[in-house]
Amino acid sequence: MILALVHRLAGRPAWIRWGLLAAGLFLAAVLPWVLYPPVATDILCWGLFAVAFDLLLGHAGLLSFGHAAFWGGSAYVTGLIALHSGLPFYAAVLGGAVAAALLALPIGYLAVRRSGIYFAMITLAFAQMVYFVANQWSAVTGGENGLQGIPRTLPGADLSDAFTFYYAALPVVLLGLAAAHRIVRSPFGRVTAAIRDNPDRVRALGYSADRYKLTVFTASAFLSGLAGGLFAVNHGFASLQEVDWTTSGKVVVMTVLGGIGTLWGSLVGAAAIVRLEDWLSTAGFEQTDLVTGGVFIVVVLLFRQGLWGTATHLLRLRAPSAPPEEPEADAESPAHAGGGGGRGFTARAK
Amino acid sequence: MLDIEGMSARYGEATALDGASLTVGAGEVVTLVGRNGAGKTTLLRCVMGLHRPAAGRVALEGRDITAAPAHRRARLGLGYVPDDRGIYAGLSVEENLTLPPVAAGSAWPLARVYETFPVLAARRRFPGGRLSGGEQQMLALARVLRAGARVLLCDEPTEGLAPVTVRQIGDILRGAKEHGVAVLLVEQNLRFATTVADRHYLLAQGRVVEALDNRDVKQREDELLAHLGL
Amino acid sequence: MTSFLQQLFNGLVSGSFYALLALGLAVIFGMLRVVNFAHGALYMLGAFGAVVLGDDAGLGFWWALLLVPAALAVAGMAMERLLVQRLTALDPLYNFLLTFGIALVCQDLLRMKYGSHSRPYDRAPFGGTVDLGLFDYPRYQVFVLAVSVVVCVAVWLLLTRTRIGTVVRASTERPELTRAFGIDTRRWVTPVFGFGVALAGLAGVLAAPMRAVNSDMGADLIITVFAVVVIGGLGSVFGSVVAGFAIGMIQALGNLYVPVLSQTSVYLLMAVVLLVRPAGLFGKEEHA
Amino acid sequence: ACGAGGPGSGGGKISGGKLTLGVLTDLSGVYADLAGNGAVAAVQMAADDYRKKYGDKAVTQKIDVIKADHQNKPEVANTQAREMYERKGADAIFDVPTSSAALAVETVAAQQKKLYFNTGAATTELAGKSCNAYTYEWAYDSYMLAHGTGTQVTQQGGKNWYLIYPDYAFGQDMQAKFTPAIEGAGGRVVAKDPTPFPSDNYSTFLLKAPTLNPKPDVLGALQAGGDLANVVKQYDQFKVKDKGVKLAIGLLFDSDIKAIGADKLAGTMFTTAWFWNLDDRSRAWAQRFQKITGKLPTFDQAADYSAATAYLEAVQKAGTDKAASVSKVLDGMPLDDFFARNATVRAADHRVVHDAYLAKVKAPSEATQDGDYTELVRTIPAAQAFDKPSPDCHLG
Amino acid sequence: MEDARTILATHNLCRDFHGFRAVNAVDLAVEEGTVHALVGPNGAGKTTLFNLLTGFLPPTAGGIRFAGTDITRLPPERIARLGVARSFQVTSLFAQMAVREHVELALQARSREKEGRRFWRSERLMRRFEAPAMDVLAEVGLAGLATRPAGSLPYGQKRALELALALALEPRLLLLDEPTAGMGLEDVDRTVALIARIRSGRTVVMVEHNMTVVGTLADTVTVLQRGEVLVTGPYRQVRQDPRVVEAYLGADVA
Ligand SMILES: Nc1ncnc2c1ncn2[C@@H]1O[C@H](COP(=O)(O)OP(=O)(O)OP(=O)(O)O)[C@@H](O)[C@H]1O
Ligand SMILES: Nc1ncnc2c1ncn2[C@@H]1O[C@H](COP(=O)(O)OP(=O)(O)OP(=O)(O)O)[C@@H](O)[C@H]1O
Ligand SMILES: CC(C)C[C@H](N)C(=O)O
Ligand SMILES: [Mg+2]
Ligand SMILES: [Mg+2]
Repeated sequence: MILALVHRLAGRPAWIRWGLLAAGLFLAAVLPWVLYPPVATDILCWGLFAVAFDLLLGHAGLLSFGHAAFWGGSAYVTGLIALHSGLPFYAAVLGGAVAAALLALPIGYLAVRRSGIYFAMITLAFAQMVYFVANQWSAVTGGENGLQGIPRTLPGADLSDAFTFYYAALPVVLLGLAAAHRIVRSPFGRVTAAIRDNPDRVRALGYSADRYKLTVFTASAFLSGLAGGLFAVNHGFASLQEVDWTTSGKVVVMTVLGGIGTLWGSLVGAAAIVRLEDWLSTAGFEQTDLVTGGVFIVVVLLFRQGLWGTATHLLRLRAPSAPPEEPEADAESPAHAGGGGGRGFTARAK
Repeated sequence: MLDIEGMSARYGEATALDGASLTVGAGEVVTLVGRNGAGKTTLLRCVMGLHRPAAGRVALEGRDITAAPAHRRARLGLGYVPDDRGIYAGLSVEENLTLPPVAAGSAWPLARVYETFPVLAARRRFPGGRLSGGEQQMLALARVLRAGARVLLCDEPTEGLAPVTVRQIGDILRGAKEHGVAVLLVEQNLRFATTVADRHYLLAQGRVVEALDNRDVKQREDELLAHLGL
Repeated sequence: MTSFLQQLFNGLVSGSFYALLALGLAVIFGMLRVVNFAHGALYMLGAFGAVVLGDDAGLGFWWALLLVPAALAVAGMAMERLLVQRLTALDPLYNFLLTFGIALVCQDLLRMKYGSHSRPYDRAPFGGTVDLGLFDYPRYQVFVLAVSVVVCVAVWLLLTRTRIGTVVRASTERPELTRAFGIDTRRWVTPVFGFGVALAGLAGVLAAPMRAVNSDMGADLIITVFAVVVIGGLGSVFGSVVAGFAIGMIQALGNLYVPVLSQTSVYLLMAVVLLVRPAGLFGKEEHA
Repeated sequence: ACGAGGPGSGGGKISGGKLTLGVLTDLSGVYADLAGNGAVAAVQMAADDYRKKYGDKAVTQKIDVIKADHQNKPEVANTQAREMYERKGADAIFDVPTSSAALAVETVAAQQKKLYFNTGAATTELAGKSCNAYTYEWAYDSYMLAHGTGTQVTQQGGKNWYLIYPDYAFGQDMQAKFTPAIEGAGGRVVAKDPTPFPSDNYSTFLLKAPTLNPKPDVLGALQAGGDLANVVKQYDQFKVKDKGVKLAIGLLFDSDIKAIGADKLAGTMFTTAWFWNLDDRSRAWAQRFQKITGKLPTFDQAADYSAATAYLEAVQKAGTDKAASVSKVLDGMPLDDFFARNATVRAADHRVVHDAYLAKVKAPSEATQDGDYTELVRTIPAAQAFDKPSPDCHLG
Repeated sequence: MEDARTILATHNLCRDFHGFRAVNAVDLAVEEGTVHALVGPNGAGKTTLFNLLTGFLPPTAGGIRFAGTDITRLPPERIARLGVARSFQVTSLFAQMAVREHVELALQARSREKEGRRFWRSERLMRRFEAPAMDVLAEVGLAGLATRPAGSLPYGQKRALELALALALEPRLLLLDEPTAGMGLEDVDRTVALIARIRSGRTVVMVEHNMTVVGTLADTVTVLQRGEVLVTGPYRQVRQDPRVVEAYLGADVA
């Protein structure tokens, strides 16, 4: 899965790719040693969420402003399953992700017919509805108070320690990331990338663009659901914040910061934001919005390629003699959106 | 009227124009011919102030405008028909027509525009983006006529037009010429070019390789076609 | 019956704010293709401006009504010149994100300086009620409605009866080409942005005497106003204003008859409208 | 002191050799003025006073006061509470001025087996259905507010009520307490409407109020913070008072009065757990507080001082900071400080019962100084002020 | 009109835009294996007719049959899968995608569209299309540019790629909207030769303003005017028709 790092840096000598893969896995393995474990787990959750989101924004060109509905919807369903069934938390999280995918079907069915700013607005509207349902249906969701005390059940293991839980959560996230990578690097991913650039053209080739968009939307919702469910279990808690539009905004920030369309950049963006927030709050700095907003402005104005894009750009400059063994890599759009200059996302406002 | 001297232009590291020089006199139609990618469009964009040349100068009626911003050049009497037609999809046909402020005495009144292009009159309230390809082409030309210009820069104004309409455009350009307007015309259609133009410049790899008058062109037609095709 | 009419009137008054804000958003979107996420924050700054002018400079409501929108217009123009303009050539979503960031920063800066508690504003120009025939209504609220209607009509006339609208739309669709037609685009676009921002400020000043003035007042409102603009048709000035008043009335009636739906109704309506008329009630579907 | 900070890990009986008091509060949101940094200052004062009082005899001289912002969001509170207990080694958490956040902290406290003293949140659930052995309820609750204001105003002739409450946990809870209180006092709730939360437009309800049949005598506004300011502003503009409908407010802090303007509220009745101008003892503490923070204290901040002091005294007595031992000292302990009068820490549900006050907003002309808003109408004795222990509460 | 050799037929086909009739009662019959040119003044409705035939616009009235199937209201992708491919008048490519990948995408669509939906498979699956894609590119003269992003191609080559995409679908019916517009002479000649080569075994309908091209390629010409069919017939006959001369060709083009 992190093999994808590899493809992302296509044109690098093989040892660099394997080195990066190894570095990534190593980092994932030692993260809770260097960071406060619950924060490390948060990075995993938000990272997967941001990757799922970038799958939609960067690779299908659809800016959803309502992804909180899937993250939060799954958080609630996961919480309810865990609270009431006593099943292992893996089952609860899976249940939550499936619920998110099911929720995505009707929403996606209606939303994918439009694109650009309209798509953003429709998804925002549906997410707001999910929010109000969660708020008003307090008998089930706990309303304002949220779902409290979600257990981390896993027969034969004591997960009460955040450190242990990190390693229990890690495989789920790695699987999710692998899935995202596979989707992007599949024949399907080629088609969605083409749809992003020019949907009518793709239809004229005989692909039903809407069905592809719906599939990628649902897949993105499923992965967001995995992330949201894990997050709920990690915190023992599911609240309205999870379905709030600011959560949708936050995942956008992460992806933009990481670099739209870079997939793994989202992971970096998520880690940076979670880390920054944690740092600010432990330092007692109260103006987190000021910082987030500032980061946003600076990134959008000056580093539209995001962290990942800028990094790969620099790397590329430093290794001028890229072996031309993989010729198509340079031209391939999804993989290189971040690396290839200051290109924006192609979601167009109609 | 229009003097271009030693114009060079680049896109990144690729050279598109390499020291091209030419002049267009008042009441003269001059065409610029050359293969795809020869730099014709780039030359017009440099003259219009839409692309910053790497070297060279442009003068309008003897006055150096090399440093002037595009809108100043327009006000001084340069009219432009871009190769992609430059239709505002969001504006209605009439808004498209009336957008450029009148710049010269040769401006056509709106009524005359509609008389000449009845198709546009019928669609005056339609968004420009809804017009057919050819209608857009007509609109682009009609627009500069409405604003009036002392020097017309036309980038392939007959592309995609029906033969009748191409002829009509020939008439229009000849009419403009009679009013003393200088026309710099980029054209792929050599036959059409000879029906309207007085002189021709052959552009290749960003350089003017030959300057010809109409008689030359007719005599050497086959040779030129071969050259253009090469 | 009276209570029903009263409700409708209530709706019109709250719709006045939706309409003014939606108008500003529509002007900015319609002309510049920028969905201004900071619009709510600017509205909030307008209200705060009135409070601060009152408390620190002792200036009354009428001064605020004059000075605050003017000051915000200047700020808006600076914002356009320094930030927004750099992104206009790119995908419009970038400006959406930029203004989102600006909104966060504005709110937090204000919170830093003034805290997040509501600030009292007691310089309302007139109190008391007027007899509207069937019922009495606060004079100030009637004034707000009147101002809103007048401003909306005036702006609409300005944009449809003059060249401004055409020129600015052209300038944003193809800035470079528009310059080639002899129009100095920056001289037009920047003031229009400033004007849209001033409308938000105007709404803010009008809100100060009747609503709680605090740093969150805009954030709460902006999402609803987005929905209003989408329902009316993104970029359709007429549609935004009509939808603003209509949503105000629908919500007022909703409050009374189906409180459960009072908050969802806007979004439900928006979803339905988008399905039936994807470009909004009065929007033109644009060419792809 | 990261990770398990259990007894013995720091050598003495005090874990890590020091006490850490966490103040989890709203540092940036709408309740920042009524709690916020003032709450932190109050807890710090308690720590300083304790050190001074016991000198060398203190179990430890090292007392850290740390703070964090929960932004009034339960999920932030949940994270921050965990962080405080686990990462920063807090022995007890104070304040938390939002019900949903407080419930979240309560859950974490039980998981971490550390103490939590709530002063800011109104819900009775904290000492009811959700109660646990680690959580104490120090200042007030919705029952107290309802039975003060609701009962008293009804008995004074405001028989018919129209209640409007914000449609979320706090408002619903308040509504659920006010209705029986009013009816118990012989009054009647003519109508009640949930209002959207948050909202800036209450005209619907204000216009409706005088037209109800029978016409209500009292409009019971159960909103808080910015919403409350909106209600009062518009109540004033719509001249609802002139139409014979008086205003009663469910929960009113000094900071609200300041935000709305005392003139708009003059004469309004409300119930409070304490106010600074109550008597000399209170004034003396308030002046010290003002010297430190530049502001006069709210009842929430006073309660924080009271709770922190009681906690430190209990640690001193127990000789350890182990939650169970401290709790044993606290349970059933009688209290009488400037805040908590005639008070007991009820062992059955960890509710602190104390005198409460029915009060009235002074007209600005009657005020003796800035910030003097409140006039005492009647003291509600501790026994009446709070409900009996809830049958739903089982301290585990 | 319709007989066994008719592969595409429209019946009373109409399309309105806000009260403006762009296509009016068009009855068109295209014979299998022929090149059928569609000409007419600008705005006559040619592109609109293409959009109707390929499902990009629903007709206001009338019907369309392709190879015996009613395709009147099918979505574009279904029509494409029945064997109808089109090129666009305005060049319509994927700017960041390599030239060869364009063709691979089309090849996949033709062979097993369902495969494209398998998001769990590796894209290595697409390697199979590499060689056939290169063959198609060679045919249109783009083999040397296989790895260039389409956005960086000069105009003429973009048009060639448009054509390659349509070809890769191996359609029974090929709809070409102004395939030579904006091309230099050399490219025009090459394109004409190309179309002449590929026409065997399939049917081509093309819109074209270049009469030389029409004359070289077309078996049948239909002239549209204001949305209606003015005349249909062999090129030689049509170009002499006085109505056509007046409406389209202009008086002295002889
Ligand atoms: N935006 C651009 N970026 C990079 N290169 C460009 C750009 N525009 C043009 N070029 C290159 O510059 C050269 C000259 O292009 P130009 O458009 O001026 O040619 P032209 O003669 O107008 O061709 P055509 O007949 O196709 O219109 C070409 O090689 C072209 O590929
Ligand atoms: N989506 C649309 N909305 C409104 N009018 C349209 C639309 N599409 C086309 N039209 C109108 O229908 C008429 C036919 O357009 P069409 O594009 O079919 O012409 P055409 O024959 O292809 O012309 P050209 O040779 O110039 O490409 C035109 O007048 C055009 O303005
Ligand atoms: C006004 C606040 C201090 C009360 C808070 N809203 C609660 O839920 O308890
Ligand atoms: Mg060109
Ligand atoms: Mg056409």
